[in-house]
Amino acid sequence: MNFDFSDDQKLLKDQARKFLTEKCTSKAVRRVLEGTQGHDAALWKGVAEMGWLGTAIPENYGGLGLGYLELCVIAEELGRVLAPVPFSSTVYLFAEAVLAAGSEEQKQKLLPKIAAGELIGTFARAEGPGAVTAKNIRVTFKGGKLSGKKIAVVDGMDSDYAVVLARGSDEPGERGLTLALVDLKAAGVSRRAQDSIDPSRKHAEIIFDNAPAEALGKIGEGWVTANNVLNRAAVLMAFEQVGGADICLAMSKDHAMSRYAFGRPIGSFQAIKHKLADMYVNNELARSNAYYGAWALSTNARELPLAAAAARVAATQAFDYAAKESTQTHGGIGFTWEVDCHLFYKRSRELGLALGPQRAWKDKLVTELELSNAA
Amino acid sequence: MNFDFSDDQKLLKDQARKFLTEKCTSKAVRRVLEGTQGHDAALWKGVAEMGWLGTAIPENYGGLGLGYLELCVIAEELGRVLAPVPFSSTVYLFAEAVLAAGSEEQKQKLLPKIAAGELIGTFARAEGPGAVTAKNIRVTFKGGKLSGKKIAVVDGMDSDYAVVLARGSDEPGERGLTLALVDLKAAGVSRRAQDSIDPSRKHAEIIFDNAPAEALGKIGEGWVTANNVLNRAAVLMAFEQVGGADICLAMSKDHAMSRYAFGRPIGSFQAIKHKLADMYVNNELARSNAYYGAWALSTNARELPLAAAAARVAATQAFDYAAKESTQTHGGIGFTWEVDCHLFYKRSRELGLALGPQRAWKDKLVTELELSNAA
Amino acid sequence: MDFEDTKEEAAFRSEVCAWLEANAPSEKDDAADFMGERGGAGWMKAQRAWQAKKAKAGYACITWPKEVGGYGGTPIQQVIFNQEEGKFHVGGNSPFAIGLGMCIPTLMAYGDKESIGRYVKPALLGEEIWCQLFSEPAGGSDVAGLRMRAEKNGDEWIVNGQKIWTTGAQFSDYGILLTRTDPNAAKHKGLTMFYLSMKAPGVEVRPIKQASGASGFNEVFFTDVKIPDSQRLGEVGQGWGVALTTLMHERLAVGGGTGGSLDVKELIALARNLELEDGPALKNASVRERIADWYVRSAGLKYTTYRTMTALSRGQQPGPEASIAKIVVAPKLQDLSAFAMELEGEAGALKGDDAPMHGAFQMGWMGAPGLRIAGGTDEILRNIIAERVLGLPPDVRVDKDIPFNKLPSGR
Amino acid sequence: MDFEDTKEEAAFRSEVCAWLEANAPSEKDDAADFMGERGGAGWMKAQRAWQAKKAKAGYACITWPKEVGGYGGTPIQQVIFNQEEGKFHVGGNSPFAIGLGMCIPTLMAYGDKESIGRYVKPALLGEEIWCQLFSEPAGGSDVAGLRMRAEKNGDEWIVNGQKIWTTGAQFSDYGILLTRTDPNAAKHKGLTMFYLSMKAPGVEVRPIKQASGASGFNEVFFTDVKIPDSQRLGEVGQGWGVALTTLMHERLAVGGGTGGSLDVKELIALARNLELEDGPALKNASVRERIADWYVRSAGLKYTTYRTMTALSRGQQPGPEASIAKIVVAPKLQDLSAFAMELEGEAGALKGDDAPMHGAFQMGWMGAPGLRIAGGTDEILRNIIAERVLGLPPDVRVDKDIPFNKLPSGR
Repeated sequence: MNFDFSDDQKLLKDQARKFLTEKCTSKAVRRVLEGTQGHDAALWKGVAEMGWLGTAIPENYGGLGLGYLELCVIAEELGRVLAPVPFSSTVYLFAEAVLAAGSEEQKQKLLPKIAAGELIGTFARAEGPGAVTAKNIRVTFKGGKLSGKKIAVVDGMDSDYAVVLARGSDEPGERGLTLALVDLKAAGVSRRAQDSIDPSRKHAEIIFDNAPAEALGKIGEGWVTANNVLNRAAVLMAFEQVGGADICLAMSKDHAMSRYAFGRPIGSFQAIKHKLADMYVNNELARSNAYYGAWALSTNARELPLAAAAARVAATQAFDYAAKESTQTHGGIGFTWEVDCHLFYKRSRELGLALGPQRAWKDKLVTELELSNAA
Repeated sequence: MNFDFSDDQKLLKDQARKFLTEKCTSKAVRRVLEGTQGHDAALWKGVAEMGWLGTAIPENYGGLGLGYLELCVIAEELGRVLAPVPFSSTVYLFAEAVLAAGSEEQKQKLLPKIAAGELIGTFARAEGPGAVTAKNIRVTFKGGKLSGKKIAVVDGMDSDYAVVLARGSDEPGERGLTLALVDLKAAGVSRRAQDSIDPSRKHAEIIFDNAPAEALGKIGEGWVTANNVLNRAAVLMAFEQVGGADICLAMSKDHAMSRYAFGRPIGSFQAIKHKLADMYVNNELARSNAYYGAWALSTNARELPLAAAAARVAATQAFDYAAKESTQTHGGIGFTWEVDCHLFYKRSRELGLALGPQRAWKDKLVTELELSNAA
Repeated sequence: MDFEDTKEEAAFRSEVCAWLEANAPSEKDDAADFMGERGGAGWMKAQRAWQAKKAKAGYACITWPKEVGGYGGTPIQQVIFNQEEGKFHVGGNSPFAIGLGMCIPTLMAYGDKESIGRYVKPALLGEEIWCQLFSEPAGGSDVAGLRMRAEKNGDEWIVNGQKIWTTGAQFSDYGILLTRTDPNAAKHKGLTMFYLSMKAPGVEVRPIKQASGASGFNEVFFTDVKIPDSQRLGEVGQGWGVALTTLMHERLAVGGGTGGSLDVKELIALARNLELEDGPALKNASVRERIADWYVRSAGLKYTTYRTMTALSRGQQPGPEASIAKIVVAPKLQDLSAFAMELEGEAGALKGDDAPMHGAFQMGWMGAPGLRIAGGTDEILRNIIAERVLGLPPDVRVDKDIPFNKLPSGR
Repeated sequence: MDFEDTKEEAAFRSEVCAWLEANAPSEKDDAADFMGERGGAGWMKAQRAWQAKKAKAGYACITWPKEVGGYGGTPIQQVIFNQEEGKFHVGGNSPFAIGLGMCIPTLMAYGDKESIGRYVKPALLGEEIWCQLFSEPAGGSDVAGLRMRAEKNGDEWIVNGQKIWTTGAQFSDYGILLTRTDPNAAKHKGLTMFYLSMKAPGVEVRPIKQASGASGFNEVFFTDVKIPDSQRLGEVGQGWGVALTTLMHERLAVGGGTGGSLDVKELIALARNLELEDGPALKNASVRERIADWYVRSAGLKYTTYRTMTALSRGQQPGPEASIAKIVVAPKLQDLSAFAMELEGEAGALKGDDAPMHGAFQMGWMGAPGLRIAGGTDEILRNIIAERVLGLPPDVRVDKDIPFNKLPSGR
């Protein structure tokens, strides 16, 4: 049984923690949260210099070709510090889409830039409130032109390129969908920043008006590829969520030890004790599900869809609970602006929605169980 | 604002409590639970002598004609002591069905006997696991003959008569259903006792093989009448459930005050305190919903379906939680046979299923909200 | 059992309705100002004007005796007035509530003739606003853990320290202030209550920015603030007893269904217009189940309030059931809002007009953590229900009979 | 990251498989007896025979040193053996687990040469069965609150009192017994540990009937039972320290995913065959959501165990994550069973073959309350996680440094 990260991977984790503790304080997060900048440019540069952007990109495309377990440990560290950089949009989603469906030419053109930190990319899916289903995708991709509107695109304002889920043929439902690669600085693309519940990750509405674009992968394979990419991103995002949840627990614990009421540390009261014990249990279960997802991701196992959904659901639930109850544990100061609780409260919800809500993942999970008959 | 029971009704409640405290100890409940008798005959006789069976039956049919608020206070008291008598089957369901749909002749024939305690009746709906829907009713009622099988009929072995939901015509769905009144001692009726999770309320499988029966109400109105009867029974049952939930809280409180651990009464630990506080909150919310149901029942308000569903759901949730956490509060002895916790644990689940599970009532509730657009 | 008024109640209600019809500002005139920013000039002017009108008619504090400007009425009459007033565009969220609900009653109970003569009327008329200065950074759930020092100096007291979570301090004229006058006495024994002018030298009010970005509360800093001994309420060292009078009133005030504005009705409205993976959200079994779960809690609270009003109407003390509102409402608001955001999907991460229903659920979700804490945390409220309602034994107290300055404080 | 054995583990596993193939009783012979009634003659004979075989091959207690009949192996080797043994029809739920897991290790730590020489081997060979006698009516979660009195009389002790929740007492030959030898000493200081023969005069075993009707536990009554001082384990008054050694082992034992037998897989099987109001249960959004919720908890536990085994495999101490199993499994069993009964509708109130799947969910629901309590209640387990894993401060202790007989006991 070898169900843990290797010593090398743990070493990488320690390096990442050292780097981020120094370069990504909550001050840095607040600068983006309170400012108009879409991300922390200096930190982004540093992350690129550390080579993290190319962690899972093969060497022949300018990456380090280390693999996905390495990317998972970095994701957890980024999640612990709420790193305000377009890492997940660029690496988990955009780069994964290019790797999964891109032509040799597209890979050569885009991946080295990503690895070098010269290209920010994102993935545009939703067009309105409610579920994203094959039949409610209205953005069209015809004759090399993209038209329609996408909303809540994470890091949409800062991105150079986007992969867009669009209707590429008249085929009905899923078979009509295609992924389109579009240069967001090209003519026919207009963007508007949208207020987010977590302004440390900026969102955008993007309107395409006959914007020049090219297909990413085969026409009609958009839906399948998009779901594959989402599964891969879900595992990586789960590590960010677990990282965030662990910090919420650590903050709660520190406060419970140092805050006195009725002549005792509040951590000596069962109401607080049991709350934190529940946080701990959720976090451990989420971590274990994330590990399984990491294994499936790194080995391209056929269990990936199930593992990804489980990792996503467990991590979302753990982070939601930890973030809201950490605020509760802090009492009055917990909902003030100057204490960091709200940074995690906001991020927990935002990450919980970014790749689609729990509901959709739970439905996928059960569908996988029905097929595999596992469980 | 006059949203409470009257002094007379409270007086009736006190009398009922005095009578039942004496006549219905947990010993009495255990005699039925552990024995083969379907109910406590002596208690049943006493209940009849108190006139409770005829509480809501009009005087011209041998009842007291007091009304439903009076029946509600009696129901709560019966629930507190887990009275092992076929009261709900006979009064909430059978008598209500006869009152709602019976012909003058049927009323004259049956209601006085019920009021006098000379007739036990029940209501047979389910035919198998899963939901009871119009389309899965297979028992047929044709040419005065009843054929097919009903299961989990509460008090089915002890009942003299049953109202049976059956397919009375070839009309599809709901319009094909009719209520049939059948003498369970007649030829063509065979019964078998079924093991129940709460043997203090016995269940039966009843097989009809061309058993003579008569229609109760118009052909094709069976489904509508059945649901109306269920709504009325749900309010009354909610009072039994609230009564049971209150006893669970009281038992938990007594134990938490007298049981010492670590040199303190366990009721001084927040884990126990907060558990009991949650019980209290659930019970109060359930009580208030039940009161609203009582008002709707006693005034035949058009809000009855919504009020009944809300009373049913809140009472079921409150009793479930109180019963299982009362066992937990009692610790080891809580799951021994000799301590009463399990009597309530078993009854809570049985009552929660007897009129159909929460799920079905929640669905009705939301349907009513959609119509009324209230909430 | 019914929802009708008694004959007397009906008479009072129609009297009130008639008066409101005649006197309540209509939408045309300054009613609009009630919708303005809380604390803003227009809003304050409108509030003061309306308060004065009510006071002159005797409706400002209905349960107060006539002699002090009340109506000499019953609690149920107050409820009836509130119900009818609520039908008019006169705002609510009144800046006088804390003063008239908590501070002035305390003053009337412990103040001398002069103070009562001087302060009750202007407060009643809305000319002077009061706030309550109890909570401190070191004393939140444990109010008696406060440290603000008041030292006797001749016939006045010198006060230094900080208060926090003070609602309305920014526009208050006076406040009642709980201080520690003897750090060597046991925690609850070394406290003394005063009232003071918020304009006194050395008093500085700073708004607190909340996680939501809003600022509903203040910090108030005290530097060598002088308070004449004549402004002491109750005996020296008896401040905790005085404070309990005040807090008893607060529980009632906060207990009311705060934050109940966003509920099942809004969730249904949202679900009506959303498509999920398997069709219309309102047809989704999981959505329907949640709606039902939250509906029975909201309905349960609503009818619990009716039971309380019935008790009042019958001249009885309302039962403990009154204490459960906030513990039901606050977590429900948080869960319901989060669930609504899940239904909205990616768009749920947006705020304001970019989100469905102008971001109502995002706002509710941001406000919920504060609601779960302000005026008694979920945990404290459970303690209160367990101890005061169910009569369970108190937790072990290690902070009794020890000099306050000897208590472990983690500092 | 993978799920493979190391080279050494693989070697050990094939050694074990080969041995099991050659020695494990097949379904033909007495394997059937393993399915028989627990404690029944056939079951006991089969258990003893299999235990003896394992012991002679050194597999009975793999982590024990060779000198005392162990294998001198590692924890992960024990895990591997259990995995492979589990594939054969050899029962499990072994009557020797408590003796070899808790009692004998305690004896080996505190017993004298003679006792160790006398008792270890027969226990290992399954010839003698041991039980653990700690819990009492007055000492459940608070084990140290026990009252069983042992009084010195010459070189023997006279024991009177009652033990409860004793697993296997009905077929045990010996037991380790925690007693109070000095009621005037503080609670944890007046205890002394002994071992004794369950056949000794004055020892009476009575089965406890549980709410489910089953009898898994016993009460054991002691009337003037004589125990020679030579059977004392550890010093007089040091019994609590000895007990902690034993209990440490218990936590590990019980920690394993007890009751995990009824889970999501069975719920799916049920849902496949049920029709709800809106169609097939497995298509109902609310059912699917519940399945997913419970699946991620079960899967989380499964992979947590893998992490623990990985730590063992790497020769590290397993982390605290090992302590969460029961607190997840027990409430899940209760909720999942109740939910399944809701799906079954009216038929859910039936039991045994009248209910779907032979009443599996009704059985799970009846067993869950016991599982939430036995071997540490949900509440005690949360305390343990909070204090031992997270390092939060202990609750206020009022039962320290006070003579035991002066402690409030509610009696």
